[in-house]
Amino acid sequence: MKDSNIKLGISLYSLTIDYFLRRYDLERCLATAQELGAEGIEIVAAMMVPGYPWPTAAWCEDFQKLLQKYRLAPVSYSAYVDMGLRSDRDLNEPEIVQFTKNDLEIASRMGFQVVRTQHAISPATLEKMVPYAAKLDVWLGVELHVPHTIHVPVWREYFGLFDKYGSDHIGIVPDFGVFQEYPHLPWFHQAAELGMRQKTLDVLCPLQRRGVTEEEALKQVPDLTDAERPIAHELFKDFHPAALEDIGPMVKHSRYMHGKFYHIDENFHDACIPYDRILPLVRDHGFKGFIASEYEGHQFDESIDATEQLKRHLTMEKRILGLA
Amino acid sequence: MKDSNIKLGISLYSLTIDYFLRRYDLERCLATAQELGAEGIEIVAAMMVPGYPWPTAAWCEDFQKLLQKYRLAPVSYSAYVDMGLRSDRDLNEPEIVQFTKNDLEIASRMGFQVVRTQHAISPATLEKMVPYAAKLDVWLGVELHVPHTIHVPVWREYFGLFDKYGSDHIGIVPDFGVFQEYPHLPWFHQAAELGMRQKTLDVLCPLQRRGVTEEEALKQVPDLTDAERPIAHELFKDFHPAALEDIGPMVKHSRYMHGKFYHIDENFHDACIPYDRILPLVRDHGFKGFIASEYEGHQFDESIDATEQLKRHLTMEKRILGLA
Amino acid sequence: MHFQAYFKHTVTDTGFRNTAVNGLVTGYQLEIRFPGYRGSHLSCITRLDLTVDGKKVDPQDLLFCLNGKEFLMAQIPELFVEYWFILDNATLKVAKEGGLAAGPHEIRVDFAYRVPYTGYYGNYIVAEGAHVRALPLAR
Amino acid sequence: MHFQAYFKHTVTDTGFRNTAVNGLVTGYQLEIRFPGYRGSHLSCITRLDLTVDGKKVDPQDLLFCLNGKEFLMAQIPELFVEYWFILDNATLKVAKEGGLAAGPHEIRVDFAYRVPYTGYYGNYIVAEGAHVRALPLAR
Ligand SMILES: [Mn+2]
Ligand SMILES: [Mn+2]
Repeated sequence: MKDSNIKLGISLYSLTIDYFLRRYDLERCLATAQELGAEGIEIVAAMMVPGYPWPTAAWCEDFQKLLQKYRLAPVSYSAYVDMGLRSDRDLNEPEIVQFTKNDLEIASRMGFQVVRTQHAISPATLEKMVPYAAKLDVWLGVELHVPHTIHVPVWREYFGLFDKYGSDHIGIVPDFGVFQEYPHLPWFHQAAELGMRQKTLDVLCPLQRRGVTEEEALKQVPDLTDAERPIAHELFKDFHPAALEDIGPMVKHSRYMHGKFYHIDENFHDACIPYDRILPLVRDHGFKGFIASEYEGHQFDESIDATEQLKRHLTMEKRILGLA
Repeated sequence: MKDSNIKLGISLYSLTIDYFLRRYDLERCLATAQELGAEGIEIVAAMMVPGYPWPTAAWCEDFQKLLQKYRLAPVSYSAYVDMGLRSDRDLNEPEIVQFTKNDLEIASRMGFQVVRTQHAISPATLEKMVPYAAKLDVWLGVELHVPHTIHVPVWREYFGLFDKYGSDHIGIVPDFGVFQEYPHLPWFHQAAELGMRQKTLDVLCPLQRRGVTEEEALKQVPDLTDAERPIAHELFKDFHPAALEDIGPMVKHSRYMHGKFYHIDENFHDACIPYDRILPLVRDHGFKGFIASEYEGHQFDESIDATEQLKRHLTMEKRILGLA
Repeated sequence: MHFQAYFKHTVTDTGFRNTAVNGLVTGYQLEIRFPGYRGSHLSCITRLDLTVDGKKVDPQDLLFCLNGKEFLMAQIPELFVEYWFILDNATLKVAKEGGLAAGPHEIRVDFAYRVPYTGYYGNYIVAEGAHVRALPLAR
Repeated sequence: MHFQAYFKHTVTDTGFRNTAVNGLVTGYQLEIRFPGYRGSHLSCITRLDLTVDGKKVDPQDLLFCLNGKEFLMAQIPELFVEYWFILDNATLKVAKEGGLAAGPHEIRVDFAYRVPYTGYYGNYIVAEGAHVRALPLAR
């Protein structure tokens, strides 16, 4: 791989179905990442760290040795803000602060300098974490995820913090899912499984692409079934891509990005997320850091080979970026 | 030891201070019981069972092997009804039922056929446990403990159940503490430690023995200190012994008794609990089962040698019962 | 259609058997996976119904066992410091005198959980699904 | 005067030291015993105050660690399925930038717990006590 400001990694989340079905253990996931030529990995702690949220110090040390064995950089520790974990109330601020401090410390013990968090941390709490992240020398990035864009109020506040504190210790982790324009192939597979007829899709999909409202479009399907109704609703609700002009401000405050994808075809093309336009913009705005391939098709169709998908995604990225 | 209907055991609770201070582990407690000549032991599960309230099956098996190694009979599994374990409310009935079923099953796995429970189980819940105890072939005994006597309403209800169901699977575990007449030596030690003056005791104790009320008695100590006040209150509140005539009805429904004691002097005499009158009555009413020596002086003076106290207590029991 | 993929793997192949204490058959048990891509605090479970051979098991007869502990179903919503690691199977213990007969039984688990980080614009996603399968009772 | 004997053994000899994450000294910790004769559900703890060198530690800076878990002090009353086995020491972790200076410090723990089976005539006994001792900070 050519020397580049942009490095390509893999989120182990991509291998969820193999991990969930106990076909791959954590070490096998790491070995797969190495075989695919990834330079580093993201781990979803709540998924792959035994003892989470309180892994032992010994486990954290062993994990670093595993990374060395497979010559993988520790790119990102993926943390959540499980604000709704209680059934009686949302977590309060002291709880979210402790939840996040705990993640920062575990990440640090595991060798990570990037921690991905979520907007539920709130701008006020994120601001309180700045000194602690600075002391631990960790960069705490908030993931920008569907259905948000950088223009919603909470994200205007986050950008205010980046302006105030710089982005050496806090910042944004854009998830390319925000640029998704249409449903993806595994979505169609699951829709069919749940009873959506092809003839219904043949009517609705072109209307969705033309920006027709759900209400107007459904008038064209007088025989819509009960099984089809919620799926049709998703079709019109879920795909409102952010503007590619937003990439500039993202890059300015980002050290890490999620190369979210659902399906790459055999021609190394993503038909739903415009990687061919996203990646050149990311590069040209001067992004320096890792993009982790984050395959999520497994949530819709578990029969697709995730490793093959990752291979295609990495190939596509390299071709677009001229890194091949 | 002569053949007798009455067998002498030890509650490992007696060795609390050695166990708490990590001088004795569980095995050392068992070895001590064997050295003292006990035929069997009671274990307080909440104290000595690792993993309580869910010990592993493997641990339960190992425990039975330990008992065999020290040739000790599994006499009683001592269970609690921790009705106040939650801070927001008392346990409800389904919780108490499950709590007790769990204890019955663990006891059974550990080889015990007697389970000591507490009156907080309530007569209604105890009644529900009868079939389950019968199926497991366990005898579930409710401990009669200070400040209760068999004449308080809840115990009248328990006796009603014994009349209704017999006492093959439920019954009473009398704790001889209900017969305690005066404060014991370790109590005096702790009182002194907490600031009670000897001259105050010299006035109050004889009045307590004569049955004078607290209010009347305190008039004789015009200079009572703040430190002395709660101790003086205990002196008049705590020692209201049950009648020895109650032993008959107890024996009728009992398979197991707690030989509670706080101090046995060098002449093998308990100055506060009238063992010399209790034990012959227990025998003469035909009690068949274990009496476990239950030393509790450690709660008041940890410097006293618990093993020596147990030795004296067993010697005293044998002398009184003619088993020596 | 999010979070649907894993429900079809809820009931595992292993661990379906009668339970006994000292020879007394007290009921039966089976093992389930957490049907999501990551672990969860037990307090996020909003529904867990077991139906065996077409008959719903009374929650009062059910114990949920995980992390070496055993819980009443009514306690589940309160277990916010009990984490279900995604690779650990939970055991459902059913109290039923004499247990189940040998041979296959139809097991159905209806499961729902709150996705605790999805409070976008104030609402949490609740993922719901069911898994039905025939399982032979192990001897 | 019941349940008083064990409070004088609350703070243990061992485990008093500064804490660090990757070289950053984040605070200090010490170990305590449950000051009773048997174990307890954590929800029975009604008071746990730590005072170091005469200054009470803000509960917001304190974590209570047991059974491989870490709890905020405010959570303690809710932990009714977390059992403190009597032979296990709990760790109190204090967040304090730079930790404590080398040498001896005066540690005081004020502790109280509900005795959950003592609801005689409707009232639970609450056992209360304090333990004060000088402890040298381990290197
Ligand atoms: Mn993402
Ligand atoms: Mn007793």
